Amino acid sequence: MDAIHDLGGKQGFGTVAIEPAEPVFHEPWERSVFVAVLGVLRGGIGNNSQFRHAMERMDPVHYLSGSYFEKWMTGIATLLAEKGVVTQEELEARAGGPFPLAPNPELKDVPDPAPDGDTARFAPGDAVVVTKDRPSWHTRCPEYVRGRRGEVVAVRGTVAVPHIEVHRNERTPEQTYSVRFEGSELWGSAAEPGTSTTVDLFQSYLEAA
Amino acid sequence: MDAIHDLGGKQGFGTVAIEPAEPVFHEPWERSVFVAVLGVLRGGIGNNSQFRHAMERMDPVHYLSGSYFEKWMTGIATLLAEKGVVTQEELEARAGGPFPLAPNPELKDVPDPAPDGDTARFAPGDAVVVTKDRPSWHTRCPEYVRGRRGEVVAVRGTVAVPHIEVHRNERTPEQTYSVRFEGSELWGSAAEPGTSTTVDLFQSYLEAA
Amino acid sequence: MSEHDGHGHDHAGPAASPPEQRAAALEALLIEKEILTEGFIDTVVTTYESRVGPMNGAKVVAKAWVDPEYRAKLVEDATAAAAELGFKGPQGNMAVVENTDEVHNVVVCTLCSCYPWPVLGLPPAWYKSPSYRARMVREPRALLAEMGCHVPDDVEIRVWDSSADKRYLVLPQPPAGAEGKSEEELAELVTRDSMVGVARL
Amino acid sequence: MSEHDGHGHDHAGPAASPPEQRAAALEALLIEKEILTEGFIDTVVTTYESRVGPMNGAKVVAKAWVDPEYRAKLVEDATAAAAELGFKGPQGNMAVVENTDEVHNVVVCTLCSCYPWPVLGLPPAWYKSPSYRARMVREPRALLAEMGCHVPDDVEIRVWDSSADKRYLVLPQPPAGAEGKSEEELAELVTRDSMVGVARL
Repeated sequence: MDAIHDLGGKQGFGTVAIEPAEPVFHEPWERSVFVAVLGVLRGGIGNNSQFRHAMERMDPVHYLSGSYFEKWMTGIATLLAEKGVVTQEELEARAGGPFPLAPNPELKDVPDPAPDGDTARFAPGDAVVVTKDRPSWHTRCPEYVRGRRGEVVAVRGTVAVPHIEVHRNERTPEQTYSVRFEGSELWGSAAEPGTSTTVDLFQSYLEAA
Repeated sequence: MDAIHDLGGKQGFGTVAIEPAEPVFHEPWERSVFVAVLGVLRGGIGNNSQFRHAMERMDPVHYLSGSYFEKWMTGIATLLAEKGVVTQEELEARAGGPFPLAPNPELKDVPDPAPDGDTARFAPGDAVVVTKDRPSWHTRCPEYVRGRRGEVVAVRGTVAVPHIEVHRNERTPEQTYSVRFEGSELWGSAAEPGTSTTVDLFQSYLEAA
Repeated sequence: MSEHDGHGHDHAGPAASPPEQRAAALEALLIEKEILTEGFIDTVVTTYESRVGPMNGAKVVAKAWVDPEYRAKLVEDATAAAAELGFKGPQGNMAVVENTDEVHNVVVCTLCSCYPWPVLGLPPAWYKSPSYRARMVREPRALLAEMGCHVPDDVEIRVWDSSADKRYLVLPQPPAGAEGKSEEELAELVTRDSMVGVARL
Repeated sequence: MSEHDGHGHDHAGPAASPPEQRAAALEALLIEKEILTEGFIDTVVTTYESRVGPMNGAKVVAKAWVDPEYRAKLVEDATAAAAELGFKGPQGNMAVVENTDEVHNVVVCTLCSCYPWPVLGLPPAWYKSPSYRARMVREPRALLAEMGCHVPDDVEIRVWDSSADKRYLVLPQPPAGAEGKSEEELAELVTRDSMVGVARL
């Protein structure tokens, strides 16, 4: 999904604000949200990919202006409502006011997992190109590497394919790789010299270069 | 610049709200802003590309949450302040409160115009690929076509190169083209059948395919 | 703003005084500095509130429907053809794209909100919304249907993203029952939305 | 919200009651539905407020500095090597990347905020900010310098975007004056920022 969460390389966000001696939680409500997320995911009501995808579907202004725990709260409540554990009405009645959730647009044609995904097709040193695909469904392939050429630097083992985990609630293992991209390949003439970014990508995001 | 304004293909924005029988201006202040922009640009204080670039540099939340005329007001005031015509202090004193302007990050290595830009290198029917470059400076090349293959469908004549107009305040003519991209080339498996997008691109954004 | 403001917002955008106060400040300073004059303000307001708008484009379209020679000129050089009817000005380097039985055209500006002012006036809010700008290039068929414009599956959709200097006007197909009507009567049938490509007549 | 609300905002995000009220509602409903228990709440809070944090990663790093065999194991299988010291749990499929005289490593998660919880605890707000996530991949040298971490021009910067299941820990180089210090003394010198890669010791 090409949503607002895909921030790599975007400009205009200004300086990174740093808070010295920051506590783990700034407010008691952040602690409650953290515990709620861990409890819900441990309970098997939804999986971590579905939780992530719920946050990605948030209204873009809500996503960008909300803190990390604001996003977590919205994401986990969305997941609970979609799984039928709570209703938005229950949440709002208890909260005494609006409790915004992420919308859930209908998706067509979510593809099957690639065959033989658990068999590694690439090895360190291999040149690969990332698919140019821009899926409307959940993906962990960031826009800034799509269509770009890199080198496999490590095989990272099998992980459940994210879009299958989200949209079918099934775990299908697929090989993942660390793929290194030179700065110039990603940013062209704007790249800083002597820099690269290594991104962890699923096998089905990659083609031999 | 890969800023928040580059919205083509982004997801999560929901339905398009339509207001029946919409007036040209909803509030008198919108009329004032419109007149101000036309007056400033006519007066040669800045050019249209600089005005656009000022809006692109706005804080992302301000950009997304602000209406069209909010962006125009911020953009033209930013341009006036950067040209030394007014100061932010003057604006805020008159407004009786904060008057946010767009920040202006330092840019390194803005490239020269391409040589012979006014000589057309492509003709209708030519296959082209858009540069993968992701410039940090002003560009009119949207992210969603970068690195993608299309076909020239029209030669549109010379236009001042946008990044030169913005960053050097000079007008260097360069050929522009309408380039058609099949939906499947842009969005892959998520594309709607029987759709294409034609984008107007400067010659220096294109390579022969 | 820091993350612990207690409202769950670590970045709600910059503080701003009400837009009417900021706009008044801007206008007053520009008048003082003689960048704006009362005469210029009146001309601009009259022009864009009364003289330019979709009624101009409708005249262009109706003439193209009844006059094959004008239609050919319009397709060849829309800027000159519109100027013949008196329609020219800023954002007026124009091109016309023709709808046919096989092709439906629709216009967007993903990077800002470019629009052919001399023939359509200033764009409506929906044309300038992030949602329209984001979605029209990725899912034109779905978005058009949502906007009430059902393009048959066997009709190709061509989206035009006006990212350089050309501004696009869609030449819609005449509606059923257009035969025998005068140019003036036909102009009454042409809507703004049909000339942007988000409606069919 | 429509464009003519008079505040220049046509889309300010959805209305929301204060986060403390929403969080309390969520927690209460989950307790009622027996998804959360008091015991679980206490365990999680104690774990993440007291037991996991950068002091864990510091022990891993200090041990790797003094014990070449442990270092080799850590580089080969960071998850197992950290578990040897008792550090494991959610977000704990880990890899270590070694800084050298020629290479500086730094970690980011552009798509969300993945972070190696068992060795670093929960991430600080800056790590989760749109600005860090957006900028670290495009301009690592400039952003690191802004954050006070000046990487010499002849040192290569490798950014790691943790977009799948691995969570990355940077193994910093020991600071000047580390020679002869005990493992415990060395652990005191290791900062969180050096293990994310936004500082050098």
